[in-house]
Amino acid sequence: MSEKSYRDAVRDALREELIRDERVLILGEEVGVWGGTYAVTRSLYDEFGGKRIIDTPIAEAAIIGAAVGAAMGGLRPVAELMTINFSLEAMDQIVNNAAKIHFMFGGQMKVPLVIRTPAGWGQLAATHSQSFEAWFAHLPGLIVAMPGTPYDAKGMLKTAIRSDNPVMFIEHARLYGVKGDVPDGEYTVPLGVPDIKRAGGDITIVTYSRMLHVALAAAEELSRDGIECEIVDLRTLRPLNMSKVYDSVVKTHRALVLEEDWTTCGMGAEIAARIGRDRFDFLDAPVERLGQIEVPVPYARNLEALMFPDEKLVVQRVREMLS
Amino acid sequence: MSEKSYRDAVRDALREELIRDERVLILGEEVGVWGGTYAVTRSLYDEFGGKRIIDTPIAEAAIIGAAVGAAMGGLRPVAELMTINFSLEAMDQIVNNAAKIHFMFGGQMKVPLVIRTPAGWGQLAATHSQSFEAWFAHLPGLIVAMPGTPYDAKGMLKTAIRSDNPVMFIEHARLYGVKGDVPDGEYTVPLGVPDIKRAGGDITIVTYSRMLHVALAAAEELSRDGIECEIVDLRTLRPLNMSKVYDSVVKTHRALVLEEDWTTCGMGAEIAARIGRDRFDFLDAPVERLGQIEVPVPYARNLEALMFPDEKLVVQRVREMLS
Amino acid sequence: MNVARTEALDLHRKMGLIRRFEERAEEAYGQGKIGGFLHLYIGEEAIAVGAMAALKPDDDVVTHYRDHGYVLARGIDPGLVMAELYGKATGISKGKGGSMHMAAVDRHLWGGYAIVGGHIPLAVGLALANQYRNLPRVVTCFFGEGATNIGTFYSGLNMAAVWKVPLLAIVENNRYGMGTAVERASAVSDIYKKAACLNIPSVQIDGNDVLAVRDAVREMADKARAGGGPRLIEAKTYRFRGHSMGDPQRYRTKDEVEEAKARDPILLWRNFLLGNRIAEEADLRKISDGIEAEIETAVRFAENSPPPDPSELCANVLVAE
Amino acid sequence: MNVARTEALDLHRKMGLIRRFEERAEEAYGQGKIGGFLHLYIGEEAIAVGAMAALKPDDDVVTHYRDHGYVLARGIDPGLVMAELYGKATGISKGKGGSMHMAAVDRHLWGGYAIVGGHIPLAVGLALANQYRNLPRVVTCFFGEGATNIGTFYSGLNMAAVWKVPLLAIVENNRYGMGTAVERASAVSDIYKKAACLNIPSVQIDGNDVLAVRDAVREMADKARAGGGPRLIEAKTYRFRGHSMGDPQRYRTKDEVEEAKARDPILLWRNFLLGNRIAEEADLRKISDGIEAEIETAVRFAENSPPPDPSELCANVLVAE
Ligand SMILES: Cc1ncc(C[n+]2csc(CCOP(=O)(O)OP(=O)(O)O)c2C)c(N)n1
Ligand SMILES: Cc1ncc(C[n+]2csc(CCOP(=O)(O)OP(=O)(O)O)c2C)c(N)n1
Ligand SMILES: [Mg+2]
Ligand SMILES: [Mg+2]
Repeated sequence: MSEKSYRDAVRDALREELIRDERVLILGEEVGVWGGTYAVTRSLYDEFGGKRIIDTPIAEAAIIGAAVGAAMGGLRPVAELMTINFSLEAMDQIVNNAAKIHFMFGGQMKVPLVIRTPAGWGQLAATHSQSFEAWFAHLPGLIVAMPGTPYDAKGMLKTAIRSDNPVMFIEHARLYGVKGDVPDGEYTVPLGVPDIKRAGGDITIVTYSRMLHVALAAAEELSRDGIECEIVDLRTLRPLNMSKVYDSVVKTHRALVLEEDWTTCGMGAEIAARIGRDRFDFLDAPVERLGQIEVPVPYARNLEALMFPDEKLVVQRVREMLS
Repeated sequence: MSEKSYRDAVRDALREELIRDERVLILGEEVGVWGGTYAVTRSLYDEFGGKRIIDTPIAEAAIIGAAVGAAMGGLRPVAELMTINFSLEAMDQIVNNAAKIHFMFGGQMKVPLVIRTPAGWGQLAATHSQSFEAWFAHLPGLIVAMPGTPYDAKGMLKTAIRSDNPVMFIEHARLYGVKGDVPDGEYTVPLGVPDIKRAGGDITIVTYSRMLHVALAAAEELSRDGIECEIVDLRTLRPLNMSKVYDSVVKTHRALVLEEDWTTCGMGAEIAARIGRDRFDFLDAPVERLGQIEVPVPYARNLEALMFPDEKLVVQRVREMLS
Repeated sequence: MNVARTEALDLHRKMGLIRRFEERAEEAYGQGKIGGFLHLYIGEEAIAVGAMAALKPDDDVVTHYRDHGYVLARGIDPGLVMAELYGKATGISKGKGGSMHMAAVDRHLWGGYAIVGGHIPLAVGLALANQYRNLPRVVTCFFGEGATNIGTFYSGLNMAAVWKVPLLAIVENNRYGMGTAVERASAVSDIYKKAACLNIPSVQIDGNDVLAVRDAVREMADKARAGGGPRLIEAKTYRFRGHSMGDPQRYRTKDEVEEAKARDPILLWRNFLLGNRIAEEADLRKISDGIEAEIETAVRFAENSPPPDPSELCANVLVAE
Repeated sequence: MNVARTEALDLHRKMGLIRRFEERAEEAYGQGKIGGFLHLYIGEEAIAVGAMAALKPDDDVVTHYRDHGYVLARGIDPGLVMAELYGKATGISKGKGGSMHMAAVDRHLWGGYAIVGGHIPLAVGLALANQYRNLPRVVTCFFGEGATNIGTFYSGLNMAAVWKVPLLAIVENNRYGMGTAVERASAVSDIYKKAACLNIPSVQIDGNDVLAVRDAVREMADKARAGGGPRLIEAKTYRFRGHSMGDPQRYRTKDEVEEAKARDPILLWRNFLLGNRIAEEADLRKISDGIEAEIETAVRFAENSPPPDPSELCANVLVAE
């Protein structure tokens, strides 16, 4: 075990897979010479050269399309979208090609593709602060991973690269510096399996990615008052495995979903709807959701600070739910 | 009052607004000389000429971007996307420009734009049978209309064209031939106001667009057995006005949401989550959802027929919910 | 004459097969046995047939939705193609794809794609894979002139040119994208000229002359294969039928269509064969008869095949692992 | 010499103002008073200043995110711009937009846009509106050479060319898109040549020569205004700073940057003014002093302005109606 940043954990996964499998290559804007705008791919270009680490023009539709084609053609591309915002440029390629080609031709081809991209914000204003995981989770044919810790990030990315399916692998710009324990040797973490990140009997908090850390901090604070939160980290948003959520709700009878995306038709809606249907009789209170305020993200720091649920808000909401 | 098809009702709205306001223009692929691939704009090119009815190259990003720019510049464009599937090509323009420009520059500009586009299917296979209303409903800054009847289509489209906001106006290829009563004179239907399409006390069915008709047919059948469904037609998906849904649930204690999109993170999830939270104590049973099977749409007729909820399935589900 | 008799007759047979196949498909569509969109290639057969004659069997092919011709030109059993149109389990894409989505990966046919221009980056990626794996395969990508106005035409081919991948783009300029004439949609209507701003060598050819197509494709494919980077061919042609079924065709006159038919590629080739004494009427009749029989068999196969099993609906969404 | 003394000095003042404004912004960024991205225009000032000198006050302008220069060159109070960077209520976009989103619609500045190439179709639409309304206004759209590889550059300008709308595209070729040199991303590195496949007349100019920019923009804008359809100018320049704050600049050498600085547009113009006796050192010093004072006022204004009221968060999402 060593302590590693999320950034380094992702890079290690990439590096190990590049070494392990000749068919793995990385392509995207500034992934090579620059070393990745968030420094995730730093040094890989020097180590593996321009054949394996490919800088592309600014043309996301072409990047993802070419990555899908390369995957069909026998490679295992890891395409980077500089931020998840730019996935909008490549939406047709993601939705209609990456996610459907296996099905549409009756299983003749597969698309072993990973699209890595960070969500995030930080005074980047309306077009550069988005978080579209709910959109991707809506789509059959895609796997959507959104790990919250360095351990999960590395282990899940390795699984994603080895998968024969297209994986939307969503990182988070504000997690890259976050540290955590990562095993020194080879390991993988399966896709499609949530993880209990904290056990507790009073309320279930369902969350993922950066919001996991907000939840953990809130739980710590609430624990001082004797309120014990159970935190279920979804890790994979599609396919969505609800069993741990259900087990937890059966125990706590209360659930709060914490997400960073806009809430309408979001992950929280889906989880609340599923709990409401499948564990209807176990709920002592309505399932609550906390997410981004439903406006475009403003630039001004003070306004932006109001956009996303923070520890304080979570603590307050949990207290309300328990009172 | 006269009986009109949905197609004719939409065309009448366009025609009347073209006459009423010089700033209104239509642009899109095949809207002019061809008369619209679904014949919605038929004859408008002959009547209004190429300045008002503009055929475009196949370039959806440029179409929607140009329409946003034209709206900023003082016109009231109605841009047609030939089908909602092609909105994927223009997603950046819709999400980042149409929906955000008013906010992002502090209210300096407005974008009085209507994007008309049909959802629908009919052996068109995976890339041409989609229905992305849940995605659009997710976005602050957009109004999302999805009328189910000729009356609503005409009245809401006129309101949309007169609105200073960007409106995603989603029609349905399989509704164009459906007929209904439409007033002969001028009228409008407000955006953001659901409508009770059938009153009943046993169960609430929340739906919109083509599924409204499936719901109505199922309700008719159930009524023969004495089961009375109340059908709430959302009509506008964003902003989502829940008051009629809530009133109905308070009366019936049971709700089923019927949608044509994939269900995960869909409208049904949102509605179920809201009912579950805001009318928790009134529910006698879990809120149920019926929507598209979560796979890409196949071509083969027999498989496609399994994809979408039909009258029979709705009847069956309602019976289960009441037993 | 740079064509051997067997090849000359085979070119004739393939063009005729595509023509008759589609005429039968049109019929079946009218009878409600085929659904959805059906984009006929009638009038443009020389392009697919000429191109496939030039390409090697393991050269990769990616196409747009007007795709029956490519598959038949590569020699795929017409029964599989017809069964796909019928939405049968025995179809080339198991009945899941339909008219617009014909693939046969074992024959290096990577599929027809229905989003205009959306398949061009896929072709670039396939070519990248070939380059990466040092395979001497060219990827040929077919699309219409209307597709040259969408972003991915440009961004995809730019990428191909920067990376110098072995790609051959074949633009079928049939003068219309649905109902929009090329001059009404494209600032440059000689499509081959568009390649200049991508630094891609290009030529314009008569797409109704099967030999001209074969020769241009061979030359350009060889250059791309040799590491010269992508190439583009504009093949000028004309679509005799509507864009798809149910096209009111208000955008062109009957006269225009009739005039174009004077240059029917099958007619031109027939005249060439007869004029150069490569074949006699009787030879051609024999070929026609063979085609009729083959199509009959294909239709029967499609008719008699079962629809996909309902379990197929949820198969192939993700690769099981 | 085709420049009057007052104009010559004004060009000098404006370039200097942008330079000093951005140096101060950089400082404030270092102090944490400005957040997010901050893309400096340092080294490229002659383009914005030359262009704005040529355009009429009611000509429309749409720009990319590296946009402080355009706004200042049009004569917007630097206080409003600095307040925007500070995220203050008094900012040009009420603090909601920040560095990348500067608009002043009353001055026909339709905004800076942060999605590469995404604003090009907007400019086409604005130009369509002007054409539709018979307004004699040109829309000028600024973007970098890196943006010429994305689809909307091509599909947007094709549309503009087909419709012959009054649009002037100005490509600032500063040799890099972030860290990617133009030759590594673009099959054609003389960007003006890309206009040929759009049938758009174009020129390549020295973007560090403010007079060359002014003259080219005037000529091209007039032609577009007169109904000749869109025009494109490639202005060659160089970015002296990193792409945004925190750019490790591994993609170029210090020598390269220093060499480029020999052609600093402000230096060139200064030499021109002195060499041609249009101004003396003392005149220029007076201008510099004026700039310092103006920037000081701007910074003070920004510092002393209040942040947006929390109620602003939910304002302007939809137009109330
Ligand atoms: C992105 C996208 N926009 C619109 C369509 C609808 N559409 C299908 S084919 C077509 C015309 C294409 O014309 P062209 O590329 O010339 O090919 P042709 O049909 O003439 O062979 C259009 C507009 C589509 N399939 N995809
Ligand atoms: C669609 C999209 N992709 C990627 C980015 C990230 N990005 C911001 S600026 C930039 C480089 C643009 O280069 P260029 O057009 O040459 O303009 P310059 O910055 O040199 O002025 C990139 C890749 C973006 N903003 N939008
Ligand atoms: Mg065509
Ligand atoms: Mg640049």
